[in-house]
Amino acid sequence: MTMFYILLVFILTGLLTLFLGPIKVLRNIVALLGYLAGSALFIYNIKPGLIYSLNIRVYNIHFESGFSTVFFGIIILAVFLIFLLASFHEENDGAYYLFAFLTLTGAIGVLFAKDLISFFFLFETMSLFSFLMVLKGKNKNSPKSAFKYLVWSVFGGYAFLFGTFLKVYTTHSVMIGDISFIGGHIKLLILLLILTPFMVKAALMPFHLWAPDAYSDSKDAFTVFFSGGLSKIGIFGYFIALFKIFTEIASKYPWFLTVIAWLGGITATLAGIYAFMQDDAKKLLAYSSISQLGYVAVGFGIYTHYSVVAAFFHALGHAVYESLLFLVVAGVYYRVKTTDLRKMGGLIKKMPLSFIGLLFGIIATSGIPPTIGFPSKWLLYEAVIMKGDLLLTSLVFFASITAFLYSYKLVHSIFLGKLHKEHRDVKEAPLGYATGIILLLIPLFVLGVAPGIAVKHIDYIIRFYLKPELGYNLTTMTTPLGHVNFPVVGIVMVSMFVLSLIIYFIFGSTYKADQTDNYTATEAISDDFELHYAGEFYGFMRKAFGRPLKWSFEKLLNAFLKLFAFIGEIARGFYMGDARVYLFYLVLFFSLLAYLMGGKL
Amino acid sequence: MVSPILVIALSLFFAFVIPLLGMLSKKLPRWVPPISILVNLLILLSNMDKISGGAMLITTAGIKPPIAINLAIDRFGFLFALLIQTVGFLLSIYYLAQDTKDERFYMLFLLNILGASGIVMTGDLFNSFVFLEILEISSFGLVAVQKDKKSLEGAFKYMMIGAIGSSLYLLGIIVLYLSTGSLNMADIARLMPNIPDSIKLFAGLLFLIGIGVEVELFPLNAWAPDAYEGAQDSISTQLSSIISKAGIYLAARIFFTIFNGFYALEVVLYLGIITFIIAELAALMQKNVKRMLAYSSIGQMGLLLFVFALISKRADIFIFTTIILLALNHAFGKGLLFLSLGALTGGTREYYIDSLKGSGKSNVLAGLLFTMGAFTILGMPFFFGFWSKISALISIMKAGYVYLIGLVLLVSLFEIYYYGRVIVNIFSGEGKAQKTGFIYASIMVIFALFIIAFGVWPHPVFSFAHKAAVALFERTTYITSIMGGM
Amino acid sequence: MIRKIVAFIFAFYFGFILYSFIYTHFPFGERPLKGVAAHYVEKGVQEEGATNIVTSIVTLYRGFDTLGEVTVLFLAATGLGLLLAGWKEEEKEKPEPTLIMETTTKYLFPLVLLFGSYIFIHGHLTPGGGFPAGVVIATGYFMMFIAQKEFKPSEYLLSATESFAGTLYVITGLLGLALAFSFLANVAPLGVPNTVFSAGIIPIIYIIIGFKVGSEMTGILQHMKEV
Amino acid sequence: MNAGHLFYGSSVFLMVMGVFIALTGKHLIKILLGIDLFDVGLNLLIISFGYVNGGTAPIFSRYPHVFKNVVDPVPQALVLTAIVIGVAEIAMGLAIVMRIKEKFGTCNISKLKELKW
Amino acid sequence: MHSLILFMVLGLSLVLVVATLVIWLSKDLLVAILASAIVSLIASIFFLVLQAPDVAITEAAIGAGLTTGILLYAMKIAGRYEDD
Repeated sequence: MTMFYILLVFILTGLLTLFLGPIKVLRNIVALLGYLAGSALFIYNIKPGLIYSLNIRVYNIHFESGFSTVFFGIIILAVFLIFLLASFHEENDGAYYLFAFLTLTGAIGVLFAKDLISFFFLFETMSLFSFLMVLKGKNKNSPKSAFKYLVWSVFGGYAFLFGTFLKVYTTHSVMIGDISFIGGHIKLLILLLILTPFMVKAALMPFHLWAPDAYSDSKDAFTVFFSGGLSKIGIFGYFIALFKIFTEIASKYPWFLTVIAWLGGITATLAGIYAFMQDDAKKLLAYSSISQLGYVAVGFGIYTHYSVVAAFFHALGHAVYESLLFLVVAGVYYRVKTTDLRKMGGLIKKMPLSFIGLLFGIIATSGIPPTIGFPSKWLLYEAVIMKGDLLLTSLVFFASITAFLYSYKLVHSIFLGKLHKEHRDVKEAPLGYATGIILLLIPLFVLGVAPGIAVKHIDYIIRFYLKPELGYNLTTMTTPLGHVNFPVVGIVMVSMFVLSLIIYFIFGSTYKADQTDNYTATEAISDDFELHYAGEFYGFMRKAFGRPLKWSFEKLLNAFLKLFAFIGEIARGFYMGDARVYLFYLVLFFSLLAYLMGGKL
Repeated sequence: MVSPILVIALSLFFAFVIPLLGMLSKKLPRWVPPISILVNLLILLSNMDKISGGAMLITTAGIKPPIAINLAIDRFGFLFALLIQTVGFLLSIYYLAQDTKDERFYMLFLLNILGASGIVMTGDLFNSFVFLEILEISSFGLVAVQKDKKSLEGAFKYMMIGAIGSSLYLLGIIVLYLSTGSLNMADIARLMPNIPDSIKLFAGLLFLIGIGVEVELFPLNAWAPDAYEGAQDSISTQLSSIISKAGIYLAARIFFTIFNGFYALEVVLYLGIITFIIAELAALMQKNVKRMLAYSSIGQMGLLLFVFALISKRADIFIFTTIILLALNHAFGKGLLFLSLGALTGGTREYYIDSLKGSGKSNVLAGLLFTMGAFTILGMPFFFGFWSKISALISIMKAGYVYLIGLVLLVSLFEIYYYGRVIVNIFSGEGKAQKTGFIYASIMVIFALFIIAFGVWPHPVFSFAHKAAVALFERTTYITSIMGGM
Repeated sequence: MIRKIVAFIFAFYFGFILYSFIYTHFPFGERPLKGVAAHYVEKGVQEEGATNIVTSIVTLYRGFDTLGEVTVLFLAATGLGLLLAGWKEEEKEKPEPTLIMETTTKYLFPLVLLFGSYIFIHGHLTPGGGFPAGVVIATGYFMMFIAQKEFKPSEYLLSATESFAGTLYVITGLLGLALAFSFLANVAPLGVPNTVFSAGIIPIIYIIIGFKVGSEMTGILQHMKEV
Repeated sequence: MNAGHLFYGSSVFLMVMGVFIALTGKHLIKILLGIDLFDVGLNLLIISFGYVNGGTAPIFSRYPHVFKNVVDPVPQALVLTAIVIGVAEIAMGLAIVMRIKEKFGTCNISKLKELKW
Repeated sequence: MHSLILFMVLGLSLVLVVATLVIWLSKDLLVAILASAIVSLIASIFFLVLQAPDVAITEAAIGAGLTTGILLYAMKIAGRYEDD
């Protein structure tokens, strides 16, 4: 029953923090201790292949742990630690931790669910309490964003529920099990319905509309967990739906997979373009997160052994570097109280550790060795090329370019350039953030150099479903296209970087310039004059892409909503008469029914 | 052994005694409803073990049925009686804290509870009509008690439809009496096979209208938004948690036990889903939150009736378990919603969504409780609504309407939309600080505790509801336990 | 106009359905007594001792209904009082009653009350009973309201009578529960049919009802008069 | 001439006119009159159902001489109840109407339009 | 039923029809209320004819007497004429 104990520990911790009320320190300590107890239980006791069950009158609830449970569980728990570290420094109250821990409970519980109803229960738990977390968010917009998030995630949840019932109806089993033997095309409908909430959670276009707002308007610490941790449930869902529920998707409906891959590619590209047009650091990162999750969908869509390994690895990498980036931004926000890129700049000397974190974060995002971003991108590119879909390939490559663009914007606008006057007394981000950054930098490099640690585990997850094609050991991988040794690549990359630095320092004609004296040309300006090139950053890009992007899915949705509102108005008209009209309904009803019964009377 | 008939007799006694007490002291009358309902609850609970299998027979006038009126309490009725008394008790505590000047209000309130419990306890058809009238007339009075424009208009509309509806209900009773020579429910149910189909059809139609008014069935529910909106918050709670539940009981008793699922249920099947869809659509763009809750209430009742009518497609106890769960969820959830809405407005009766802006921030408790109520109605996990919603969907699936699940869920999405809009609105912006009184707050908390306790550990409720469903389902046992061997 | 035509069509369609149904299924006057009705007619007098079968049905066999019915009336009186309480009174010119009216009603009033009492006392023997009796009494008061300008029965007394009668009714019922294990059981001796002191508790109940209905109806009239 | 047509006819006519007046009346009291009419018609209908050809009233004034052919006493008992309930309903309705007149200043039903939004 | 009674009933039902028409058409509520009292009175006669003396008495007292009384009181407040 370990699994229940784990969930119970989390729930009780949440409740305890609720009742501890006003004492913040105590609350933080309790939260940390509860978290540690729960995750220790998880790490030491949860092995693949455990089975639990629970009986609530008519519902027999079944749970099971698999390799995927452990894999995603560890990712989510790790990201939650980062969230806790960051939230020590945030304004929080009892309910804050309660909702966070219940979200965690849902997220961990989902990984164990063996039947679809309990899956839905825990999934909805997660959605619900993360909604409340967003609702408690940091600014005036957060209720609105939370609303959007709620509607979208419940939409997904209900689709899942409908799919569940269709599945139960056709297969007479509520377990997560194969549906590919069902006759007719209903199985595709079931798959699509079951996949919907995961596409929503993983913010696959066109289900991404909630994500930028919800990510950017929730509290900074929670965004770390929201983006880094909860989106993994979406990935887990891809896995459940495509491998456990519809096992023969590749042979029955290959075009469906192609659609998913394409959606992933489009998501990666469009979200990348949106990202570098943002002026808000968290919005930018939100789009970047969506873009990266698009790659994961591409990996699943290609549906070969190494593409799926790439997808899983990319999910892992996403957890690491998106958490890192959001954490850094959270730390910066803690000090400068803004996330508007136009109002920051030159913080490099004030917050060096954050700068390092952000720098390696964006390096990983761009997929440069020796960071964690490289192996997955490399595998994914190979998979796309192997598939032979040139258009998709170019789309994915183009997406990588956008990643460079927004990464540069981020690092430049926050840390480089001229320091703003009001930020002169800014200090390094406090202990919690710093610890988090250091903790995240470790896997960032370790897994980048030795991806085998994770790939081995991933291989266990999927080797049952797909023919193993990928050869690997701790530091190398072998695909049909070739062989790569990650430490070597990393060393080459680092040495090239060092080499070019040396060349730059030796041969470049440089002089040491003050942060304030760039861009000044000939004019002498005072210290107070704000000079920072971030206002119209990539303005030309906005000109190029802005107009076509204006037509959005959101507008279509709003049109739909208007239609429903119109129908609603008509329905409401029914209830707007006076008493005589209501009586008339009664008489009409009687007459109509009597007429319909007609001769039988 | 305490006879359950005392529930009715003592309530009446207490109601009659209120004016006498009012002459002694102005403070005494307000204590009568809580005491009376508490006594009722104790009486009911003391009889809990005695009710098993079929129905518990309590004669009046010392003569066996069908000659004289009798009460027939089976587990199904018992559950509803318990529900009504519990909600009634909480509300009576609420009124204890209110500053109501007129003692007659307490009489009306007590008689309203009495009417509802009479309906769920009686075994006689005409007696149920009398109690229905008690319920309705006291409801008109309670709705109008505010004496402002809205409440008066709502009360008048309710009165007009209610009067004609109950008259038709009476006509239905008479038609059954003429064809069977009996007014006892069990006796009529026993003689039902002898009645020609055409008479059954017509009587079913009349009952459908009479009960349809109470349970807010589609074309007959037009009074409901007006009455809900016009009434004060606690009365709206009463309308949705008590009065419509008594209607549901009556519908189950008449259409299932007596008519044995004949014809009328098929009409209810279609009308139920239509009610659900139309009410939820109407709520979608509603700006007045209270009216929105009223539409939502109608919608939930529609879903409940739809699920109930599925019994005509497939005889399954689970469907009855489901309607009990839905009824319980709706009673507590809607009650909580109306009460917390009242707390959010701070008694100003300004229900427009814009005027509620930020009220959840200044009155956090009420805001959270409103959210909880909304979540249980929406069927969110950890709230009771989850189990009732899942059970409803399972029932629909069992009856073979699996594609309707999609429709139901789509319509539920509207619910999410309009509830979410309100929740978001009350938590954004800044509102005026208005604290709720301790008693008011604790009543709402008790409602919420019911919801959460049932939601976190539904096992006891499930088994209780299951037993009640069995009692309703086995109509021959009901008949034999009243009428003796067959 | 269109509204009227549509209403006309549907109302008459409703009537047509109703009429054709009842006329085919329940032909007038040809239905033999069966079920409970037959039992009441055959055994009613032996069982309850009242020669007026309707009375014994109303007060005993279906006495529980009557209790409910009294409650409904009580409810109406209460609700009316609640709704009309605190009416802002406007001084209106009330027409002066003529001398003839004033004098006749003064002498007629006791007679009306006596007549009412007669009806409820003989409820188990002759047509009538508590309800019409109470209403007759109330009508007497109504007459006084119209004819006497200063006539005003004590509201206190009315309310007390009403409450007291109501509680007595319930207590009578509870007496049955205590003595015969059944609410409203006929525990008093039945006596010889067709005499005033017969039929057990029926006269008692009818007297109570008479008082109760009388005071309630008078209360209703008084409330309506006073606004 | 058929007595059935007469009694059933007049009672159904009363019910129909009651509904019709309630549907078309403008003054609230007139609508209540319609409901009252409906109730009277219904009561008459119920009593007509109970009539037995050649039957006498169920009052055995010459007991123990019992008439074999009496009309059905049950509908009469029910109608007694129904009449009282009807008047209670009307009284309650009138109280509401009086208050409406006070608050709205009119008793025209088409002018009661507070509850729409 | 005796045919003489039936003729009386027929006559009374004609009055009944007229009375209901008066209720419908009359703009003066006083007339309408009195017409409804007449309807109640005729109904009570019908009850008597149908061998229901208890009901007849009750209907005469309540329907024709009391209801008319409270209707008149209410009319005093609510206004005597329709279309006001």
